Amino acid sequence: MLGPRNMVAARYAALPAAALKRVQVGGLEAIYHLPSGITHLLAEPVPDLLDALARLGPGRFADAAEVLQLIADRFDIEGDDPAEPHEAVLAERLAELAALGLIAISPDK
Amino acid sequence: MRHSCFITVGPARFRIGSDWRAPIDLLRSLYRDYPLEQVVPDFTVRLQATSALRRWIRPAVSIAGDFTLPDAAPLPLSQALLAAEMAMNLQMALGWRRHLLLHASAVSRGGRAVIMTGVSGAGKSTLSALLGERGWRFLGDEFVLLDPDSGMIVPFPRPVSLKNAAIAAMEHEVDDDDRFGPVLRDTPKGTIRHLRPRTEAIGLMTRETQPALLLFPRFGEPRAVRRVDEAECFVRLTQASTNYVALGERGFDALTHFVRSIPARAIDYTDGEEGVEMVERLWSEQGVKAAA
Amino acid sequence: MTDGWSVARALTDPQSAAGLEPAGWTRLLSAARALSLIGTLAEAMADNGVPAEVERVLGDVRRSNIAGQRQALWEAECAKAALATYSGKVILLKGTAFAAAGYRAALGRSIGDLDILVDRSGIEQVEALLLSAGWEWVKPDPYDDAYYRKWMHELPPMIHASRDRMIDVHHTILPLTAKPRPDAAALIADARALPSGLFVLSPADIICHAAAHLLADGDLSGGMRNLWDIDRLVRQFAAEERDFAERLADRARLHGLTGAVSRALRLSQRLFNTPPVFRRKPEPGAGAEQSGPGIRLSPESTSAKRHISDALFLRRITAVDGWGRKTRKLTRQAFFIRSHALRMPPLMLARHLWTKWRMGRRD
Amino acid sequence: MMDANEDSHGGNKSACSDGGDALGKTSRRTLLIGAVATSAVVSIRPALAQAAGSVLNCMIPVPEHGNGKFIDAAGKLVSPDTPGAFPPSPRDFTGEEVHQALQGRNLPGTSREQSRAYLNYIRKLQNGQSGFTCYASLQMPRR
Repeated sequence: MLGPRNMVAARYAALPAAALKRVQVGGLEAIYHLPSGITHLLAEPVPDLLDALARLGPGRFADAAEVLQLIADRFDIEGDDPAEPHEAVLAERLAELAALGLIAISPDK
Repeated sequence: MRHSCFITVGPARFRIGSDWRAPIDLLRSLYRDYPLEQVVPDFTVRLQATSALRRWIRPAVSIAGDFTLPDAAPLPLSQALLAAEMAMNLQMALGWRRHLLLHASAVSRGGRAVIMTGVSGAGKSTLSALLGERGWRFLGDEFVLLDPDSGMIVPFPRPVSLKNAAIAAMEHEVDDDDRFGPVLRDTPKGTIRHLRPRTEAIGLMTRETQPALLLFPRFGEPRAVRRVDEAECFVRLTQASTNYVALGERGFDALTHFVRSIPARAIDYTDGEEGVEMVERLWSEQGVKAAA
Repeated sequence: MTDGWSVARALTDPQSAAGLEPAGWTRLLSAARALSLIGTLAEAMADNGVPAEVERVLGDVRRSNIAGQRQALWEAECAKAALATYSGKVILLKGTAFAAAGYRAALGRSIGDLDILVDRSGIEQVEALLLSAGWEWVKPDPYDDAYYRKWMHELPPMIHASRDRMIDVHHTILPLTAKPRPDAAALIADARALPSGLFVLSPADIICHAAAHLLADGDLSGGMRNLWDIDRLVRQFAAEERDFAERLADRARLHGLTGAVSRALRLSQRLFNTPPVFRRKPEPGAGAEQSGPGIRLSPESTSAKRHISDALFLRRITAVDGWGRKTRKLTRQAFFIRSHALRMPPLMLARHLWTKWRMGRRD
Repeated sequence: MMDANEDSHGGNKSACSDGGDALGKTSRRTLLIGAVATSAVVSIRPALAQAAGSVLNCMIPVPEHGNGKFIDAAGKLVSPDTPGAFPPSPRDFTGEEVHQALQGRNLPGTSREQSRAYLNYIRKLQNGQSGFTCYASLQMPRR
């Protein structure tokens, strides 16, 4: 994966709304990414992360800690492994989305 | 090419050329109820000798056309009908863009369709053929076409390709011997025999129907019914579609709408009779739900 | 076996197809498909009235064109992201380059694998970066690596594990076994930056590459499509680039491709009426160099012999019949099948996710 | 009668993730974020397995165009008088046969050494040569 996992606090932003088409199918969300023509299926918490960045607005970048803040305002957060800090888990989710081109990653490091 | 014919199945028009006369005669006979007049075809299929020598000595048919698979194995001339069927399938699978193409069978009643999909050997083809003899309209045993604009099912009722045990079952079911093609033995898929759909089904092949129920049948398993979640349907159908990705946004819209709008069940059944009965039962239950 | 010519005519003069009977259209469509020019034909006919049943076919083709180009450009984006830490130029080649640069040659052109050119000194790093970004060897035991590395102008092909798209990484534009030795360093030095940060070859080098690909690299496979590329590119470059003819002559000489370029231009002129770039022979009584936009190139090769061998090339290139039969198999066209058989991981993964999600819900 | 195992799951539109605040529940929704090592995205890939399956077996000729050449132990095409070289195979091999040979079985109708030489030839196939696609499809990882 191209995840910038070793860099300090990569920053991410939503794509312009027109780049994605999102539809709930059953318990997952199907998302059509127009620039690539690729369909992805997203499980929790990914749709909510996309929502959080979208609310922030396209082009406004946030790192994992800030995204955590944004979603913590609306949800109780629970990870699979209590030993893993939420921020680290979210950083992983965000890196995965950026690698697929589903969110933008800030060019300045 | 030396010999040729045109065949229209549902919305798809084929031109078939052959180095030999026999395959064209067989096709004309098998497809006698379909439109056979000359058109500008959607696809060209070629049944050609693998080499000049092979036209005469141990003749072997290579499967070619607008779309080909590299390194595809040729078939002996005695299996030319199968070669033609595979070549036509291949054109559809790789080249069709007007509809979302699902590897599935379908039948309809009262203008509403049951779509049955599953891996090869799951029984979807035989089940559709059986239902087609028992008061349902046969819409197709191999490909189901979903119109992205209207959400309707477009029939593709090519002759059913019966394999092995299904041949005897359908010979028992269908009295009219004239509806069967020649028996093709020792093909790479075993023994194959084609069954022409009932003339009414072919006559109605341009009439679209509303999808109403999606089934994932599995033959030879103890009877069971399972609800299938929309997400699972979605993924399974993307994998049962050879042109989902190629259709881009239209494919996405069509398929998400499809899985969200109709109920889906996985059914396991031990034999054809049980399969038919389970489809009938699920159908009537759906009917009740729709009326309520 | 001359239906290639009817395709050429339909492309250069779409109106000429207006009078075709259904049988004529059928032959034309099949021949164009076999020559990998159906997409181009569909675009050429887009503004012409064609019979409805022809429009059904061409409309589908245009839709496929759009999807194909989007996919190709996205693949280039992905390679760019994967190679972000590579400091050298990443140069797009062939169809992806035309599309990314917005050249008219891209219109309707089918694009296969992603081809990129990098400096030979960086090839290990590029390889490592691609492998770590999800590409893998098409043949997982690339034990014939040595062969590739020693004799080929590219790495063994790689395919992206989840997108199923192939990438060919070149360090020059002809196999090292070929006679001409293009100056790879010059190709790279002259490459033009695109706004995305990726590069394309300079216009003159693009023509050199297309000509090399056509004539010095194998057996004219895809010849007609290649010549159509050259026709479109030459028309555009001649109109938009300063001193294009001189640049092209210089670069062709530099790369040892003067013969290939001259021939490619002659062939495309015969097939597609490409305006001449090079003057054939000096105008009697005029200083050839000063007399017009064209320049002189190897005048001694003007001969009946050349004429005959051009005719042989053309016969080979246009050798397709109205059933789409030609001598060479379309191995590449359907190549994308290769890896999909028997792979169905998304379903398994999705089931896994779904089960996990539901278990979470029920807690 | 039906749905015995999943009746609890309710109607066709199951309880989807947007339920929480819209219904004005008192407790907030819990968002499950997974673990570092897991993935929450599946990408849909082109599925052509059915198409490939519908043309049965692919074939690999050994060699492509013989021109009378033999095949040496390393899989190279050599002249027929080369010591230890094998004649061209009289028939093409199917993908399945090659697949099995790669796992240790001999190619049908060949000796152990001959099979090995043929396999070495097949491994050397380049993109564009006949049989390459067939070979490559056998090699693709099946994860």
